Amino acid sequence: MNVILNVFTVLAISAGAFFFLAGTVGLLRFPDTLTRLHALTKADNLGLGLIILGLLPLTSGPIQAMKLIGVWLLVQLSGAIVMQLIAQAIRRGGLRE
Amino acid sequence: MTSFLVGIAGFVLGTAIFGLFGIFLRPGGTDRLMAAQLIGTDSIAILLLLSVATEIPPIVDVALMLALLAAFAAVAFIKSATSGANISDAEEPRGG
Amino acid sequence: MTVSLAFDIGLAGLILAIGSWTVFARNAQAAVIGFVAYGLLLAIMWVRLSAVDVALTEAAIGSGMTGMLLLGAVARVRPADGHAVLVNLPGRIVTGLLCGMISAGLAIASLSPPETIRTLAPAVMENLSQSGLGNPVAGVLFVYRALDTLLEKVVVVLALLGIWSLAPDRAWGGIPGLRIYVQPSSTLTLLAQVLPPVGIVVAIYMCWVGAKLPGGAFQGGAVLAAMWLLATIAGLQNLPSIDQFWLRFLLVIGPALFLAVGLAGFVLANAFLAYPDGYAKPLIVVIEVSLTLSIGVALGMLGAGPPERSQR
Amino acid sequence: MNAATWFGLCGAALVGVGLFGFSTNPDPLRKILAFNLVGSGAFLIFGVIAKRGAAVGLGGDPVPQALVITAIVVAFAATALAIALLLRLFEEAGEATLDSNNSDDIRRNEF
Repeated sequence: MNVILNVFTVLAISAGAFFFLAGTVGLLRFPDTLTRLHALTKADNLGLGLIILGLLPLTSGPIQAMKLIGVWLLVQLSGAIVMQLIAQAIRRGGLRE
Repeated sequence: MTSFLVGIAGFVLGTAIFGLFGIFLRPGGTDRLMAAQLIGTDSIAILLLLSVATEIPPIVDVALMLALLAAFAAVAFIKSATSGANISDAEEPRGG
Repeated sequence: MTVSLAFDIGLAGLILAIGSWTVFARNAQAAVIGFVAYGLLLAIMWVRLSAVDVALTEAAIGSGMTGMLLLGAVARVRPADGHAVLVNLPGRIVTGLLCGMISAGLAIASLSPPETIRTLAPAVMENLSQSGLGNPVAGVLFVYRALDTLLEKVVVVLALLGIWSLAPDRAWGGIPGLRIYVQPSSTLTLLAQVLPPVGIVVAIYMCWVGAKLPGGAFQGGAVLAAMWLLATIAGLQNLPSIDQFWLRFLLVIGPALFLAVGLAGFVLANAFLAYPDGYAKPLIVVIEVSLTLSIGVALGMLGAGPPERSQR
Repeated sequence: MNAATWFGLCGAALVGVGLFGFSTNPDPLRKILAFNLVGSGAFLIFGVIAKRGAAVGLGGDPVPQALVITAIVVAFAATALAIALLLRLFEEAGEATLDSNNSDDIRRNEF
């Protein structure tokens, strides 16, 4: 059981790290701001989500695990809204330098 | 397992470095803000990994704090960058 | 072990690079965004230094609140880009050399630790049980160095008085003009409606948990202030004018209560800022709760700036 | 060299970089940033000293840690006051610089 959980953790966290890498590569390589924003959102939501999923079996107790999920939900919510705000600002003519 | 978790934290830090230097060399406030946002998410991931790796649960609280305050700073930035230099007395906040 | 050492070295390098960026960047806005990222990473470094309380403070105040203030100032002032390197090249070289010498001195000091390392940790742990607290940092803040903590609260209120006194005469007693004005935006309104309830819960949690785990009045207060300002930026509520009685009452209730308990210590425990036996913990909790409110209001008003509009 | 020493070196370098920025950049906003950099570098060195004092099951000496918390709050109060002064200066003078010469003089000097 322990081995299975460990394998699960390693897989999920590695996948999460991969999404962080993908998000960064997208941020650097994509041609315009909106597509870069899209790449960044992946890192925010999926990467962090997978890492937290992988960490869940290792936490010290259910309260700690719920806190981790709470952090993820908070990042999801604020990340999504902030991205939306950035996109709106770009559509209205871009952020000033 | 501890080395693995710290190693992944280092990997995430590496992607942050990679992203930052690519972004900061580019002109454009939007890209820079996105880079800061990326650093925010990366920092949260790193803190959570470190919390489990070092078995210090209160570190999760630091991640929670970052999640709250990073969103706040991002909103402040977007608003300061979009409301323009022509902030005049005529422009009142809504409901004010 | 080596993995974590490599992590720490990478972290130190990144922090130094971003720190240098905030100084050498040509564009002021870029420098400020760099500073926000710098604060986030500094919080990780404090965690690596086993100082979770400091990491919480840095995350809340060093990154979030300072970042918001600086971004507001950049939007308002807009200095011309990179125009002025007013110190000529020889001057810069000499300055660089002198600063390098200061750095080298500090580096040597941190490379050569003293032979007998002094620490007050055992003394703190020995006396912590008397206070009934479980968090040694809170113990130091409220018992051992209570005078520092009290004075720091006074400094925050004094800084606020200084900012208020910058108001033009016609606006005195008026409403602080938060620098960031917005058009109504449903997305931002949603964030400002959803985030503050979460933030208030986190603030209460921080204040409550501070007695036995990292956290406390500062961190809780900073979250409260940030949520207050967020709701204001989104236009959901207006800031009060600075002559409101309740505002001033909340500002001073924390330091005043702290001072009153401290003075009562003369009578009840034979020393200033001493707590009577057995009552230390309840007194500290009452002080912390009132301080959280005061700090929240004070930091929020610090972030909002001097009054700009007079009351109608 | 352990991790704390590396952080100490980082703090020492930050103090130097911050001081350089503080004394060479005439833009007051950048001076405020640099001032914060010097402060955080000094706090870091303090944190390293606290880390060295780890004993009796604590990760670090809590006394310097508590002092750093106080210092961060005071530094924030100072920064807020400095920014308010800067904005007021900008309102009154229409520009925000601490340079008493104008840029033409400087060019002549450099020549």
